Amino acid sequence: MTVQLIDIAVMVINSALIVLLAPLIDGIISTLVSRFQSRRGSPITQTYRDLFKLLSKQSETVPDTPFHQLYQAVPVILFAVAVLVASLIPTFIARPLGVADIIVIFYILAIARFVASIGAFNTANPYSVIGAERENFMSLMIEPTAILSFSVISLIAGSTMLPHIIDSIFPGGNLAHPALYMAVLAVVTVLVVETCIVPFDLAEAEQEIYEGLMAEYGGKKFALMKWFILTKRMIMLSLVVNLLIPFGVATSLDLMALLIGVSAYLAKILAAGIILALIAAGNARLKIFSLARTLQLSFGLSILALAVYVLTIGGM
Amino acid sequence: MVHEYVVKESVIPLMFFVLPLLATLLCYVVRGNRALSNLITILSNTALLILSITVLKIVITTGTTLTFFGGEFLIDPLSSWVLLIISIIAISTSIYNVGYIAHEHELADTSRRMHYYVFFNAFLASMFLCAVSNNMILLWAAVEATTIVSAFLVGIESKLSSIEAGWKYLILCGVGVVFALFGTVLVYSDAISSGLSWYEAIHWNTLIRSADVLNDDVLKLAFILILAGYGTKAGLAPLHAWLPDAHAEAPAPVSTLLSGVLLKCAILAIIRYYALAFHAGIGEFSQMVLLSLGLISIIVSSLLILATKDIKRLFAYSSIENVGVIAACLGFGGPMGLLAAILHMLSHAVAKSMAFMSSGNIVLLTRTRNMGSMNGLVHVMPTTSVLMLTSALVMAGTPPAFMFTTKFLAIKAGVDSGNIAALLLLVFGVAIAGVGIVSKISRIVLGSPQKQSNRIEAPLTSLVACAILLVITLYLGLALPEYFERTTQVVVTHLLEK
Amino acid sequence: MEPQISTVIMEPWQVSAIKGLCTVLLITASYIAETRNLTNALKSYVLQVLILSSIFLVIGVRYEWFIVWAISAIITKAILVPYFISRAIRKTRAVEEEEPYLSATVSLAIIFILVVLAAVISKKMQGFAPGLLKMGFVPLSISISLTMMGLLLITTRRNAIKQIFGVCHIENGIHLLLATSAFWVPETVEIGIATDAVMLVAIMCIFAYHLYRLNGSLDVGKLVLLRY
Amino acid sequence: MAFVTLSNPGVLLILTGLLSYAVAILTALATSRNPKLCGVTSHLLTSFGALLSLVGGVYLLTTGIKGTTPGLYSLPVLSELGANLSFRIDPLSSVMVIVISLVSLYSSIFAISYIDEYYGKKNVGVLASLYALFIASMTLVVLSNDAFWFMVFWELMSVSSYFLVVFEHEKPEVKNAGSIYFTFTHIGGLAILAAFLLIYKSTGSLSFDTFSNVSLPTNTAVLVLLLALLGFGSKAGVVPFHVWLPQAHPVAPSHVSALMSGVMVKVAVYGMILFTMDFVSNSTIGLYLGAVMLIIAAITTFYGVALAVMQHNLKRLLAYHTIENIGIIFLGIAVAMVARAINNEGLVMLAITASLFHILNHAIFKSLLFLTSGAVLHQTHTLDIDELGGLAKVMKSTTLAFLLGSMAISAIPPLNGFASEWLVYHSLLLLAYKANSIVSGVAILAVVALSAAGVLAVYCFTKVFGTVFLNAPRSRHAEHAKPEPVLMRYSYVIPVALCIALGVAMPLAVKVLSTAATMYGSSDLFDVSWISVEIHGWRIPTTFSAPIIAAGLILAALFAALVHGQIKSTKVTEPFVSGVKYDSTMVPVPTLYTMPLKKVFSSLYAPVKVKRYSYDIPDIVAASLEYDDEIETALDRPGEIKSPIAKSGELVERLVYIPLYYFSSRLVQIAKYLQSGYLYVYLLYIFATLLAMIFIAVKV
Repeated sequence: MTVQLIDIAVMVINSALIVLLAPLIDGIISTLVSRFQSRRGSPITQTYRDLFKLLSKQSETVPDTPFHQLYQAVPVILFAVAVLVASLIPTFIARPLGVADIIVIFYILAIARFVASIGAFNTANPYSVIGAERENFMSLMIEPTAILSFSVISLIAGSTMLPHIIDSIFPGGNLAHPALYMAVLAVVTVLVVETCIVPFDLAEAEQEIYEGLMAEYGGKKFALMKWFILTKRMIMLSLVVNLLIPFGVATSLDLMALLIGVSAYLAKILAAGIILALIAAGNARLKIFSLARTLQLSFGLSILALAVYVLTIGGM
Repeated sequence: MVHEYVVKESVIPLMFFVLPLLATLLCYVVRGNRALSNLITILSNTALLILSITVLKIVITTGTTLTFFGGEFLIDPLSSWVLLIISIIAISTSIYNVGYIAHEHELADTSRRMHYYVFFNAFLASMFLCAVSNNMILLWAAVEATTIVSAFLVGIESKLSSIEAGWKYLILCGVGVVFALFGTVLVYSDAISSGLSWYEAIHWNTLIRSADVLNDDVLKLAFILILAGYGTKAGLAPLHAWLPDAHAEAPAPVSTLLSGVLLKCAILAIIRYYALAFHAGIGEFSQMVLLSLGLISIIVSSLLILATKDIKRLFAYSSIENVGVIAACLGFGGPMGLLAAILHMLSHAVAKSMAFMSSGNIVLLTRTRNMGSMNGLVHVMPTTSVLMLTSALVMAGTPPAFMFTTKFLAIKAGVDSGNIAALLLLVFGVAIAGVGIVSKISRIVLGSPQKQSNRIEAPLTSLVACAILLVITLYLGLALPEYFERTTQVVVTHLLEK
Repeated sequence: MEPQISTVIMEPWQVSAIKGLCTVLLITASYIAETRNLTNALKSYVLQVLILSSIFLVIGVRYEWFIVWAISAIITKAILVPYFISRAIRKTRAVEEEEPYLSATVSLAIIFILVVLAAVISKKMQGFAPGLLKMGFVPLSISISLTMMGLLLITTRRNAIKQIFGVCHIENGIHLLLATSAFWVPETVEIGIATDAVMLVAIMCIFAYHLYRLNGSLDVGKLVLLRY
Repeated sequence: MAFVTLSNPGVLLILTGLLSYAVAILTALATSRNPKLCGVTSHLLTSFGALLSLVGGVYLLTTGIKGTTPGLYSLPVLSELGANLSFRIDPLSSVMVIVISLVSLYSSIFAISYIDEYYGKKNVGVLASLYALFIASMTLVVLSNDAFWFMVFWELMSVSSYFLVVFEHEKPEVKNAGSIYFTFTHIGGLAILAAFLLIYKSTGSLSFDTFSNVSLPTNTAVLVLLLALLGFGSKAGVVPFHVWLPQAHPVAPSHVSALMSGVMVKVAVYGMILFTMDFVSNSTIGLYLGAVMLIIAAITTFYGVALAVMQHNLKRLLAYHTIENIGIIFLGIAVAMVARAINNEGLVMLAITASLFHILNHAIFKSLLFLTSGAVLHQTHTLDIDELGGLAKVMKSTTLAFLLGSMAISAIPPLNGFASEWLVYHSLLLLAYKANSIVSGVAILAVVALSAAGVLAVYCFTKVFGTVFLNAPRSRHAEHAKPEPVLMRYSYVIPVALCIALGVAMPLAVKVLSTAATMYGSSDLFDVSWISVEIHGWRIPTTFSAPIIAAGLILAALFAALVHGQIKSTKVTEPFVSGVKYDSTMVPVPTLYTMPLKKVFSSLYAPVKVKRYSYDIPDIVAASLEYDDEIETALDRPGEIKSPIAKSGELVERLVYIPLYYFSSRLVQIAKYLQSGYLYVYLLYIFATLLAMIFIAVKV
């Protein structure tokens, strides 16, 4: 069915919800991490304050780059991509339909990766080029596994549209298929790595490569790029949450279902935040090739899911 | 159905033999004066060209076969086709002679030049004799005569390598053709013992009419002996060893005649006996033998093309390959196979002569045949090397040239015969040979020359001769005249329907 | 040439004479093959040609055009060919022949085998292609063996002149074959064959001379300049 | 087959287009004395001809005419075999005509200013005439309606492109690339000829009218398809036969390599579509051959891009990317073959539409990339990435064009690269969904290969764009580069506009192209509204609306700019390198960027050798910085590997071509012994043949 007005509205609400909630969740996670490491930590709203402080900066120092317009454009494009992808992710309601499917979402994220990498080269700063290299190499590890497991899920679910996937793998639904559970597990591990939480934030490692891709950006630009990373983390979280626990997602437009949907979504995100904080507190940042080894595990899992699906086609 | 051919007694067949002999005598009388001998040769060859075209018209349109001296000499559609091929190449070689002999330092002294022109015309005379002879043993004698005369021409440059080439050529072809005689005598005596009069047994046109009366086993043995004999002359694979030496060591115009035309006379003899075998009912066996010999020569020669470093040997091996293609077409059998073989004879004659002429130009200017020492010739001699590269491409069978059409028909004949393995071998061998020729020639033509020498060019007449042949092959390729198609149809029907 | 019936009428004495002369022919041929001295070989070659023409004369008694064959054989092969070969021998100052690939005894043994093989072939020809045996069994087998000996000479001898003799053997074999098996052959063919034989030997003598001039010796075995 | 008269406006336009190509050839040869005049006039005529045939092609496609024109010319011997020169007008061939003339339109404009570097040195007349002949022969190949004339124009195309590749034959590697190129095209050409004639055997006529779905016996059908794969695959650059492509395309003049990479390979794909979809309709083998094609195409896709990342020469890198995109197109064809075998006509049409759309898109952005790299070569006279850097300062429009081209080729959403790749994704996924057999597993693996290729493409083109245009200039060439001539800038306009238009207006493009694909399948599987493309194969249909995504992106960007607000004052400093003074040794080197890939895919590249990098850095931290880079592929030292063929020591070359080369030189060695020079050996050959023949005669 082609796109209706309701989809556009849902897209706007979705993106507003995710973009605004992202700093809050980050604040919660950082306070929790400091609490686990028995430190007082900053208040939950600390991230909001940082962002607004940075955004109010009027002057900035700029490296002399051969392509000035690109230097100005990179943070804007990154933030735009964050807003666009946020609008396509189903949060409290199984919408928007008729706009894009899972492949489109992955390739829109590729815009961000492309633009950030050439931005790194633009500044000719070796540290940001290393950040870009890690970003691309990590996505080389992540993307095939994600696409493979999402294809297996969509083969079982019968559609590649995210809202339909989330509807149809509702536990009540009749699609209890062994391959489905393996594929969901694989995709969840990969998306957690994609959230760039501490053990996996190789591309923006502060200590080693001065925030990697964001090394040369200050003030307003740094705030926008930081906000992009937080929103991306929020997007991944909401994907993980909706795939793992597909309850409560509203399917119809009546008020009651919407209220349940929103509250369920917030509860689920909070729980996921707590789990992430646990992961972040307990682990140090992985080296690039040790990260590759962990991702190979999830790739093996998704290949297994494919094998199981192919073998049981006859049976289904 | 039997074609009732009107047999007309006329003196034309003899003229084909006498005119070149006359030219030989005149050249002898003129004692090597370059201008006069060139004039004589060109005049005699133009006359022969006109004669062969008129004969072709007569034989094809009115369907008559001309005989002379009681059936000894005869011109039927097949021989008129070969006569046309010989005269086209003869006229262009004699034009090529004008410039080439003037610059060839080997033939500088007048006595050697006199020998050259005398034997050149004698060589043409013997080839014309092959084409017009109806008497089987006379055909053998004519082929033997071509060997003797062309051996002298091969060995005319008194270098040890050309003497060696001449000697091997004489011995191998002399020995080879003996088997052919045994085969001919076998056929003759078998015909007589099965009731034909000696007149009918010795002359081809009468022999083929009552071919089914011959004993099959005898004809099989005879066909093998003939194939061993004339196959050596034609350069089919295991018997080809003399061909690269002789064609590479001979002066360029002679190797043009050797490769372009002499092989066609030997193939003419093979086709005569192929038709005989077809009518006698052992067509199946003869096609199988011809196909296997053809395929062996394609594979062996394409490998040797990759091996050689000498430019003229490269084109000698390519002649072996094309004779292999013709034999394979005959081997594929059927009217389409024969049509492909006959057309390929003409296209190979024209293309190979152009290739040998342009390689002769290059050898004339660079004084060496070793391709390793040549590089970037396009800067040193632009027109010659462009002609060389175009002739290499024509040999490889690129479209506008007639070679592409005949290669297309050859592969179609292979497909019609249904023998897929042979077809793939043919296609693969032809591909490798084409690739070998073009990459080796492009390696010497392109690139940057070692020493910056000023522009030198081959003599004008040599370039004109190459250009004529290029125009002929492009004309045939693009606009094959309606007349040619009728000719080949008549030749095929004449051979296959008695 | 009036049409002839296929059978050939021969008096008994003619048949025995032809048989005797053919065997003598064979003996002279094997002598030529084995002797090292070139001039002796030339002399015995002339003798061989005379014997051959005498065979033609014998046949000529009944069929007179064979006398023409005999005369043309004598002119071409007894006079012209020896003239060319002796001129070649004189110019190249060749007396002794180099050591051939095969020793004398081995080549004699092979000659014997070839003669037996020729006899077997012509025996098979009786049933197979009777037309060849108009003049009986011996002439055909002798002509085949002569040709085979010629081939043996060419293949196994290193000296150029000896190879020329090999070619002459083949020419004689062909001449005999044509005379006895292909009986009613028109004159044009006879003239063609004879002139071919003479011109072939003439050209080969010229080449032998040039070979000697450039190579220093008549040894064909060393001629391996032209490779792939 | 319906009858299309010559007075049909579309056919008339194409004929006049071909006529102006011919006039261009003649003027080029005539005026070759005065290079400037000759360059301008002949290229203008060529682009005018291209414009005419483009309009003709569009007219024919939109009116959807299907038929053949009367025979214009025929050779006597071949006419009764059905080989008269008549045009085959149908949506597929008109799409191909559009692709050919579109690319030649703007690359001829580019050529006018590009060839001024040849004025003194080379004969411009020959270059311009060969160029026009090359385009004309490609158009005629696509239009020809019988096997003979198809082969004639096919060989003409190969020969003219051969001469264009070896145009700058002074350089030694050009000659070697030329001879390898000729080897592959010649053997490929003959393979196609044999395949055509094998089909002719069961139809009795050479004309394509009788060739539609011929039922061949299974083993001939397999042989025909294998020969077609060998012939068209070697011309298109499918993996086992791709080795010549990275060598031949870079050495050709840039406007020619734009045409070769953009268009010539598509003509080969057109041939492949004809054979698999039109000529041979044999479902039993369709399934298995389709699966094999799927595997080959997936390998080609991944292999092409995995090697492209490691290249140091700009045009060689683009050539490897052509191999990748050809793999994607062949994925579409393979899906169509398998779909026809399980007779799902809708999927056949979707797959063919995906391939056609990617053919069009790839032609546009690949030629744009080659033209821009040609501009870089024209200004800096070097293509080595390590030498270039910081060109954005100087060559503004080339930088923007190259940026857009590389975004399109890396399938970045709003642009056309992503649109066609999305369709290919969905034909693969639907094949997996519908074909419930092992084939669906293979299809999903192909999806994985495609996504990995997508990521590697982003990886590779960020490296190329970053090091060539953005990084600090690393060599004298890069510093003193001058801005590119004006005409080159105008030639970028059409491809850039099309990349954006086809990407955003994807539904419209898919609707037009699907009319071409309806020749091979019914269109019940997807319907196209103005706003989105909807695919019905799934349980619940999937939709993708490119316009909304593009609009969303623009709106979000405006919102982000709003959030960013104004900057009052900016201060320009050097890049921050942890407090140390920034100097030229710290400029990022491309090998640094792709180092982890060397570790992961080391088997793909040549064998390794340890190479020690050492930098002396200020003594604050340590005396010197040294590390062993144990991965140092032959790509970094091309001369190292003695392999005669591809000289890059890549996996396929080490596995296939080096053994093949040694086997063939062994064969040649044996052949040399045959010609040993001993007279008695030759005599023994004759006797042996005689005895052998007698033996055969006795036995048979």
